[in-house]
Amino acid sequence: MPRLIERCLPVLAGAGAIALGALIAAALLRTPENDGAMARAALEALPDSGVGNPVTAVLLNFRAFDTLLEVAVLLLTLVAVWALDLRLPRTEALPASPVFSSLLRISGPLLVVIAGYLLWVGASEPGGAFQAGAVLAGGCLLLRLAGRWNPGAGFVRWAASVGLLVFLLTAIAMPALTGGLLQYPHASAGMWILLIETAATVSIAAILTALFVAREPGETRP
Amino acid sequence: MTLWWSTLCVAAPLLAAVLLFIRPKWMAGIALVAVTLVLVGALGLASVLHDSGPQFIAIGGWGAPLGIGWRIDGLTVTMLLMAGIVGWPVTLYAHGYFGGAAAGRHFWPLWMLLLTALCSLFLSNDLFNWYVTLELLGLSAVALVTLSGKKAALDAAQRYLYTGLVGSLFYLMGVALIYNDYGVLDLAVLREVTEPSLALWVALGLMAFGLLVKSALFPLHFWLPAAHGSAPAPVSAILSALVVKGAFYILLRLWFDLVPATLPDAVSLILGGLGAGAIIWGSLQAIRATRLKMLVAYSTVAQLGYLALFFPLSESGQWGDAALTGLVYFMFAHGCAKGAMFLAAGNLQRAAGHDDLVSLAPTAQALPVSMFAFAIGGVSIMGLPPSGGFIAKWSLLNAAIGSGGWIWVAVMIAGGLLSAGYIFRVLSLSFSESGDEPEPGPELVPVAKSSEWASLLLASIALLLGLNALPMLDLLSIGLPRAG
Amino acid sequence: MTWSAALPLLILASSLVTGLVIFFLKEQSVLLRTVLNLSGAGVKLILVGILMWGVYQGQTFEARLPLLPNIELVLHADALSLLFVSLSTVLWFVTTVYAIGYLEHSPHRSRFFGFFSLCVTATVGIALAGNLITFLIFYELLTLATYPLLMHRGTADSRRAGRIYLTYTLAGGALLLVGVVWLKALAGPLDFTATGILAGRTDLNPDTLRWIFLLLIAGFGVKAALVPLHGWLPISMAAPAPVSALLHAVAVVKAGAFGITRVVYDVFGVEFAASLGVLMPLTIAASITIVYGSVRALSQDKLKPRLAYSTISQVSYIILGTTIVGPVATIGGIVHLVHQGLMKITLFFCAGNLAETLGIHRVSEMNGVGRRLPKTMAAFTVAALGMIGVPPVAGFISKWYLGAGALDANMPWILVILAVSSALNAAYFLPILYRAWFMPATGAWQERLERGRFETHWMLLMPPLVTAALALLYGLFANMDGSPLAWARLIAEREYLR
Amino acid sequence: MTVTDFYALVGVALFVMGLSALILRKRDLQRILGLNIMGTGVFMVLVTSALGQGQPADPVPHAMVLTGIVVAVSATAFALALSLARERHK
Repeated sequence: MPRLIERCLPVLAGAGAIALGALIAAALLRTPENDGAMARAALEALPDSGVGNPVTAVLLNFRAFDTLLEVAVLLLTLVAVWALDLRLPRTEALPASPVFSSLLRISGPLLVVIAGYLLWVGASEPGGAFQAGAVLAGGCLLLRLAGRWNPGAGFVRWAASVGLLVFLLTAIAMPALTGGLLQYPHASAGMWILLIETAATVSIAAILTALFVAREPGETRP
Repeated sequence: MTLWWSTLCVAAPLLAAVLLFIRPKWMAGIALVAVTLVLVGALGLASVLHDSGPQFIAIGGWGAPLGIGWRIDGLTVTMLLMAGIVGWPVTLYAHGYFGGAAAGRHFWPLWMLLLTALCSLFLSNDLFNWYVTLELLGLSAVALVTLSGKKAALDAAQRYLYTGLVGSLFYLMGVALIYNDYGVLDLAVLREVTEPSLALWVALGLMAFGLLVKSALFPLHFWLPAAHGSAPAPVSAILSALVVKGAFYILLRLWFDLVPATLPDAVSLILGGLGAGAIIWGSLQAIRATRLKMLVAYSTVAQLGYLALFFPLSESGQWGDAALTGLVYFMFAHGCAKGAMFLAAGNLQRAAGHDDLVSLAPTAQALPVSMFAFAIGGVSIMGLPPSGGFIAKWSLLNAAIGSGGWIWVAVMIAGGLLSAGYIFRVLSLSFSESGDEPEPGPELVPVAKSSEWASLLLASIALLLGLNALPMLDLLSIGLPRAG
Repeated sequence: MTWSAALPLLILASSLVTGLVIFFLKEQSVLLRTVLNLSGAGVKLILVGILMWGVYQGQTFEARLPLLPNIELVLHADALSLLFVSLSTVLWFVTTVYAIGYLEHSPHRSRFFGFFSLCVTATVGIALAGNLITFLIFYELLTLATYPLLMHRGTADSRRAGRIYLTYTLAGGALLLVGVVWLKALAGPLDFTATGILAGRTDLNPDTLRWIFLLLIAGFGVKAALVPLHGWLPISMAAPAPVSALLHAVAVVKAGAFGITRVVYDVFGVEFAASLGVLMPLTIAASITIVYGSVRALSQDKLKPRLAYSTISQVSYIILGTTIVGPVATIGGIVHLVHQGLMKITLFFCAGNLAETLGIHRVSEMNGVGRRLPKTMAAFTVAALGMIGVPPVAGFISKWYLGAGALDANMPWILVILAVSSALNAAYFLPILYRAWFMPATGAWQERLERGRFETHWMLLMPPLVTAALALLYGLFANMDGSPLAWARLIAEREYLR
Repeated sequence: MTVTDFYALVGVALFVMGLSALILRKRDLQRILGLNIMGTGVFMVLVTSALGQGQPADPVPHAMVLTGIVVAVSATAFALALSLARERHK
């Protein structure tokens, strides 16, 4: 009997999947798209948002609470991975070759600059904290793999959490300034957003790097 | 004040999480403060609602449709209170349970993040924000399950993770359909604009499926027993008492605000049927269980069935309110009772080093306080007076009988008796032909007094809920949602 | 909170608090526990005394606590509840004394006495319950509180007893719950009233009411051990003697019988119930139970099971009296609530003494035991004669009124039932008395002839003497003010007062 | 059938493909990939709704997708670590 199920499962699953897909597709095609009221609202509010890039405005102003929780998810993942206590072999430094070291000498600073640019441009053009953080993380990994840089536990913890910390403190400081949760003062909205994004960039870079290493720093167990 | 109280509920645990991440040494102290603050915030909100009715908060000052809105009515605050009231003893317990153990270092930030997710889920009223909270909730829950580090726990955690992610993705697909159709995410706005259409039905179907998977309604419960049964005791308590309720809460909100009145009765009947299946099947599995924690976990499967009974009952016109009362009271009472049972079970397991029912009798007699806590929790689970469970059962029965739903009456009665079947299986452990002195048995690992009393405290709350239901019902009735 | 509201609550608290405190006492602190037990029982006794005096003066005592929207926990002292309250309080006091003596040196005493107190709290709550919901709550609490007492010894037998007891009582409780909720959904608040809530409610569908009546009676019938719901009672003999005494005379079976009385008189109203035609079947069931119990008792050689079946039979006298329309029968039924309690608890105390002092468990071992335990057996004799219905012991009064009531309601066949069961009672009690007094002592117990100042531990000896004496007094001075008979008359008048 | 619809349909197709992979495949890696494909499908459907009748494009779906991607990345990282941890116990 189980063998029979084994046989039938693919067929059933396939059929079910196709049926489900057809249903969703039908639902999608049979209905007109929305009238774009949300888009208009977003664009009308854009001037007050403190940034020029509508997506950034949504991420860090209109729906900033989503993003706050999203940063929390990143931090959570790091704790979760550390908790798994994967005893991966230490990533030992790559053999120092002239090519590699010169690559480092050029790319290291370059990556930092690019990250900074992405972060800055995010206010008006596509870009922003996550992209910047990802690039920065690349740089950090290069340095780690080269064995040039092995930050201490305290540093990693602070770097990984500063984004969430700043974001949260900003959020709960705002009611004092404007009387609204996560509601920035009109004049300085852009400044606040930049502050949050900078901190977030650092944390994202730190977390991605730490996820790659997957070993809790300053861990004392054998 | 509303703003401050509600912010407190989310910010306190989140800040605690960050601090505990930066300085693991600070440990429980901060967590306990944070949970207390959540409780304070919830109580503050309760008083605000009492004076000035339901509240709305536009985060970022944008308001619907552009911004995310918090909606704070009786239901919200009741759930927040549940989180705080269950969370407090659990935190106290975990302090004794993990002590300085390495696992504790990770437990505290994870638990605080979970609490954050839960509180923002209860406050939120926005389809996509709910998705983010669901993920935060789900991932932290899975991570907590892995803390015991055993193979079984890891396997259970993986299954839990995959199922949870599939659930969220189904939910998100539903959200995508709705957004594609209406371009709105705020539930209050959607309530006004939606009208029955294929897209809406499919979207609701996808969301409901995803949420039912997450709230483990039979037969989608397959992931639950292993996960709840193999997690560390305080985690099991959190999962059974709070986490499953999170997804169900969203389902409830959708049911009230998004499901059109033209919903065919068949649907609610099917949901009720699944509930009935859960009650019977879960109870039978619990009766057959060989390990204490698995028994309690299957009991959760069964109890979640009662939640689904709400759907057919709420259709029954004038009795709908009684059904909702019963439902919410049930969630609350089950939270306390089941939490207490898991904590007590954890004490036994910790003391004996195992939780095989056959050889647990000496341990049970060595830990009377924990057994007492388990017993009180059990009374509430069985729906016997005096307990919150009894109030809940009374209200649900009232709705069922009033609306002539005799099938549901039969199911509830059967469920009550079956639950007695497995609960007294455990309680009878306290009575064995011990000699003149309680027999020493195998030498037991000492259990922290705080852990024993924490379980009793939580159980007593389940008991106290049964003494006077009016305060909570008054709170619940503020902005009482009605089926669409 | 006014005094009239506080007093019923205090009466509950006096044993509830004691119980909760005792739970957390160390096993060794015997003295403290004993003091607590006795003072708790004593305080309750005094409070009930005050209560009775107050009611006698025409005061009303009522406490109302909100529970759910338009559902209240009501504790109310009316004549009927007072009868049961006073009975359970008095008998609790003596049983406490007995239990302390009986359980010396046995393990888990804190647990035992904790639940013991909870058990009585529940019983008193049942007695004072002012509406069906309150009644139901304490009724279920009683189930929960008696379970640990049954299981106390933890032997295979008692575990089995506990399991079966739960199966019966929880199922019964479930039926009761459905009945109560249903009735609440139909008829609103269910406060007991002397002539019945439903009396004259023509708006309700009689068939529905019949169903509800069936549910309620089935729910109570389990604890009242109404055949065929009696299965748990003989098995529960595995419990320690004081527990059996409490179960049979005061707490469990009485709660069932009392519940039936409440349903018939104060919920439906006896005439209305009769008009629904639901009483006759109950009468018949009671009659069957009476005869069946006695017949089964005959064939028991073990003493306690014989007493158990006797209980099954005797308790149905109460139900019989309840279901016969007419004040005289009512008096008979209600007064038997008290008389049976006194006599049966005496018998169990004595059985306990025999087992404890001489290790006697079977009737066949009792030859000549009267010479070894004269006082105990004297008490036993009085109670046994009372059960048979020999004047002047109280049991005679009950049967007399039952018979007369049956004639009033012209149901002469009831007399036959009474005659038969009395004959059977005699048939299973007299041999015991004969063996005890007139046959030469044989049996293993003679080696255990160590005598103290008393024939056995004084805490085991006093209780049966007291209860036997009461049974005798209530028979002799039945017409005295404040006697159970007087109370029963009062209740009957209120019930039939139109 | 506009190009938007086409994207949407591809999204749905990815969703169900990922789902069936998750059900049918046994190896952790394949299942995790399945989950990611499912996610991608949803994101595509979501992002197509940005091109409603109201031009220009609606930024909100973009933001939602970005958030979704970050969550998906986190979940994937955790899932991979978890399966590694299980390997270690074998």
